[in-house]
Amino acid sequence: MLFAELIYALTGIGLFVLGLRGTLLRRSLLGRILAINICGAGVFLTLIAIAYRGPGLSPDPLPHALVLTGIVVAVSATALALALGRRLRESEDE
Amino acid sequence: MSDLIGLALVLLGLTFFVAGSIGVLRLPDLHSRLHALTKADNLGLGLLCTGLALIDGGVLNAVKLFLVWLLVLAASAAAAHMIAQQAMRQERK
Amino acid sequence: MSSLPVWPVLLPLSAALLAVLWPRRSAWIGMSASLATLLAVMLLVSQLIDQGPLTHAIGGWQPGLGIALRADSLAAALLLMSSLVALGVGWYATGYFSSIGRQAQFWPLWLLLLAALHAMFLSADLFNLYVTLELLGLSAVALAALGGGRAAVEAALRYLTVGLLGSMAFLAGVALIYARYGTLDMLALAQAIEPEPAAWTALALMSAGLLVKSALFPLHFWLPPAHANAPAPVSAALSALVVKAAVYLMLRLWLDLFAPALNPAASWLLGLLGAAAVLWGSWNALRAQRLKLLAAYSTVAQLGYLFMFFPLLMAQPAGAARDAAFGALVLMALTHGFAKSALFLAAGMIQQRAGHDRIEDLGGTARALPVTTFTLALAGVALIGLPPSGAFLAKWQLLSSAFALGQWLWIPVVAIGSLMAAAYMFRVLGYAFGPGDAVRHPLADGREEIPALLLALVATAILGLGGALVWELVAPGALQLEAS
Amino acid sequence: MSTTSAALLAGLVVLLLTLAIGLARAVIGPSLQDRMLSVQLLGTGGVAVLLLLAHVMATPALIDVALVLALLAAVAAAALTRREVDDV
Amino acid sequence: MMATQLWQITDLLLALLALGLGWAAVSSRDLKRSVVFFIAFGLLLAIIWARLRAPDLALAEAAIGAGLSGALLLSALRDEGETAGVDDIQRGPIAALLSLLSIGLAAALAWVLVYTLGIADPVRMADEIAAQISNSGVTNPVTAVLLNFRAYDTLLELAVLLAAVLGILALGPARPAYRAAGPLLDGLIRWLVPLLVLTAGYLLWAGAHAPGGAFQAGAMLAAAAVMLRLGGHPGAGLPGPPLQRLLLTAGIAAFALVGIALMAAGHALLQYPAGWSGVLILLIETAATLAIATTLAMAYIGGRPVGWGPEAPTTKTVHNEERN
Repeated sequence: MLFAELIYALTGIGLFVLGLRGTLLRRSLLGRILAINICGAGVFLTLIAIAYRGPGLSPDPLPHALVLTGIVVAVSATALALALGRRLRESEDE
Repeated sequence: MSDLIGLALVLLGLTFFVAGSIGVLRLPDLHSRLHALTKADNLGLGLLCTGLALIDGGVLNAVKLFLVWLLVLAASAAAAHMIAQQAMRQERK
Repeated sequence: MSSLPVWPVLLPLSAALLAVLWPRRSAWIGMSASLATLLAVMLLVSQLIDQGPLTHAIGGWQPGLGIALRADSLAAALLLMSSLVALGVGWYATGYFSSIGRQAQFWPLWLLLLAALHAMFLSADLFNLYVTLELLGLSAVALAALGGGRAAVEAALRYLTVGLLGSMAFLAGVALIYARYGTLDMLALAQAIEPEPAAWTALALMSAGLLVKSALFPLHFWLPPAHANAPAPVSAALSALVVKAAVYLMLRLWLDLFAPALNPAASWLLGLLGAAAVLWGSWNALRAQRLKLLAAYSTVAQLGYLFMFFPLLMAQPAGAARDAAFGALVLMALTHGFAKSALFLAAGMIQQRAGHDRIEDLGGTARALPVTTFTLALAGVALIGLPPSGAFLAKWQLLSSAFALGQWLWIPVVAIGSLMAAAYMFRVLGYAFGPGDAVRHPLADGREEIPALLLALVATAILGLGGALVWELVAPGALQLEAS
Repeated sequence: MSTTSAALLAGLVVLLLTLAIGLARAVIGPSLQDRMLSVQLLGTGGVAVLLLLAHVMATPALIDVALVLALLAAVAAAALTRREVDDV
Repeated sequence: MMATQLWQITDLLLALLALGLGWAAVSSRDLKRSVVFFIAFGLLLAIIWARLRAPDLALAEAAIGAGLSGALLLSALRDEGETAGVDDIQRGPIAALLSLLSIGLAAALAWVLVYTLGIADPVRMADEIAAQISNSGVTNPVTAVLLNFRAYDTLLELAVLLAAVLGILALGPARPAYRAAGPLLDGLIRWLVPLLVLTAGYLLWAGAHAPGGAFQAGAMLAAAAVMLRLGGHPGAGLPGPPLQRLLLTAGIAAFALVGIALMAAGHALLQYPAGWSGVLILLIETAATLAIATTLAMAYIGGRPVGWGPEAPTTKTVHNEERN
């Protein structure tokens, strides 16, 4: 097991759990969205860490592709959530 | 030889980054902090790019490095201007 | 290799594009696509009956490197349900949304949701399942928000955040599986998974995510507001189809993919939560003030029954007895799918005509909307589990399996749950048949009532009388990832 | 690894430490603009980090990443400070 | 030896910074701070992807984090107003319990992962992909996975984008436009936007053999749109609504048309014939780039542009309409 693989995979787990906790504890929508994104980033980081095979070998490209897909999905969800939040605020003003 | 000069330039650039960071942290008000940041970082990045171009030796990469520096120069000037302007607006209010 | 598994996904997906491009024709495009999808599914089912499970390796690549679609009998049964319900809901929606602009908002999202559902039923790749989960979640949220009011948007937001957390947990499980076994192909994984920490943890993470999405008690809190405040056709789809998708994945994971790595006792937790969901959901349905809220809580309860099957299924070895219980589970899910969509569509009809859906003020509905009230009654028959509905057969099988295995606990739960369902349905019908003039806007066109009626008839009569066919379709080919 | 690369890697460590120090301004604030300063610093510093990594890891593609970061260095500041039509 | 230790220090520093920024972004009581930390976190993540030899991801993260999502979050923050979100974290015994549970969960997951990595074969799909890459039509392995081996994922991912933007469009009209830019910003935009478009084209083309591809290119184009809108161009440089509809659907349409055409010719879905892979992939990627850019730009605009199509009644009247 490589040092870098281990360190970043564990960091990914830390971020995943931090994000999970944040999503449950945040009061505002924006705060919750940030937390979910951190949570996702944690999973992504773990995936990319296990794809890393040291300086001599090229990394496993499959997780790279998965994470790229995941990033797109995360951005879409974030944009939709923020738009819903804006709509909610407007309906409060009405 | 060019490696050595390049390395020296990179290290010099890094000291500017250190100075910029300390400036951002220690200076008393937003305007002086802005000033420290843009000046130090732009100079630092310029030196670093020049140093790396010397070490690398390739022309294409040198052009790219120069372009990166120019872009950061322009962007940080604009950013600093916009941030300062907004701060002034809020002070007036 | 069969090309049939491709079409139930590709048809609605392409139609969604056309509906975006020609917004004025969206309803027409959507209905044609729904019909075509149903046809494709029927072709697929007939080929499946002839040849057994169908696979399609996309791109021609070996599964693992590429992604395979796979249609087995469980997937086929659910595809059949969703394309039929979709047809009914779509038909109803053409009358429900009054302006072209609203139609143009509804149809592309609805078709994307359908594509996502079908893609999920057909997928044989764990990461691909994650993508379909997200597509399903986002299109469902967007549809739920079409209600437009404050309550609808708020519920949609909660639905979104909860759903995203669920997906993240699922994805974390997928990552762990890939880290251990180096593949995402479910057929290969079914061979490779062993009882070890990676498998258990991945299953726990994925199940946690799916339980949130399937709204199993006590993670159901987001469901009633989201389902009760969406436009009626959307509520019908959410309750009948979307939550089922997560249950479907739970089935795949527990009974299929991870079965070799599991201790059957673990499934008792699911069964107990299911029992609690039956009681809690029924109790809240009984207390609900609004018809759509009642329907939403009834969904919480009905999902509970599905989870009560897990300990029964996992306690027995493969064979005729287990196939019988499994067929009952599928029949239960199908019956609920049809009955609940009918109930929501009927509720939407009443809400449109009466201007509200407060249960206590529904007096006179039976006189003004006899067909819709009849639909409510039929849906009630299926939800209670009276003969001749499919749910009656399913509950009967559930009880006899529980007897046979000595799992006595489920028996009183089924009895109490059915009684409570009878109570909440009769409460609605009691008010509807009572005096009053709730319905102030009579129907211009009686045909609007037909789709809900047809869906209710499928749940009560066809699935009841044709229950044997469901068993025949599902039993032999089901749960055989490990076998094939 | 050559001595030059090792020296650049050491420089990278120093740079990361520097950026970490600069991030303290994001903690202290007090104004939102102050906090954005440290993001701006991280943007420029990030460009420098990527350039160093490109050399140390012998991956010229990372220069492209630095280029992208440099191109977008003004977006956040603009999004922060620009006023909408109906703002006062 | 020296270098190994330096790398370890670098990795530790990056990991600690990531955890620190992540912690700050989710745990800061002040929402403004959280957003700033999150943007910084995105920048750091791009560096970490670079360090882990994932330049495709570094490009994507830099393009999306520094461009679109930063701008999106900052305008959401603006909507929150001056005072909102100052005390944004729940406290008390339940929060404490949750924190304890989180620590337990993190420890358990960490143990399982370390154990699993100890016994797992680290090759996974790497060798199989390397063996088949010459048949994929491209030489960048990530592009080969995204556009060939697992193209179906990418097709559905485009559908996710479409669903999100359709949901946003259904919610209401666009956000208010920005005021016209002053001379400095205007000057910047004048040369920055063409450069962004140029870079997008370069990334799209390079994706076949080097880091880059449709998503990175699309995100750069979207960033150009964001810049234009911030500079006071309300339409963000997008074409008129009929063309917008076409662009939104272009990516999926290219996939579907190619896929169906190939099936008609007797292939599997998206089974490119030998020799055609490269061309077809570039075709699909070009359409996908345009679709991704349009989708992201419209998501940033945040609602229906003027003249979007058959107008739905506003939500207030919808309420009455569907209830009468």
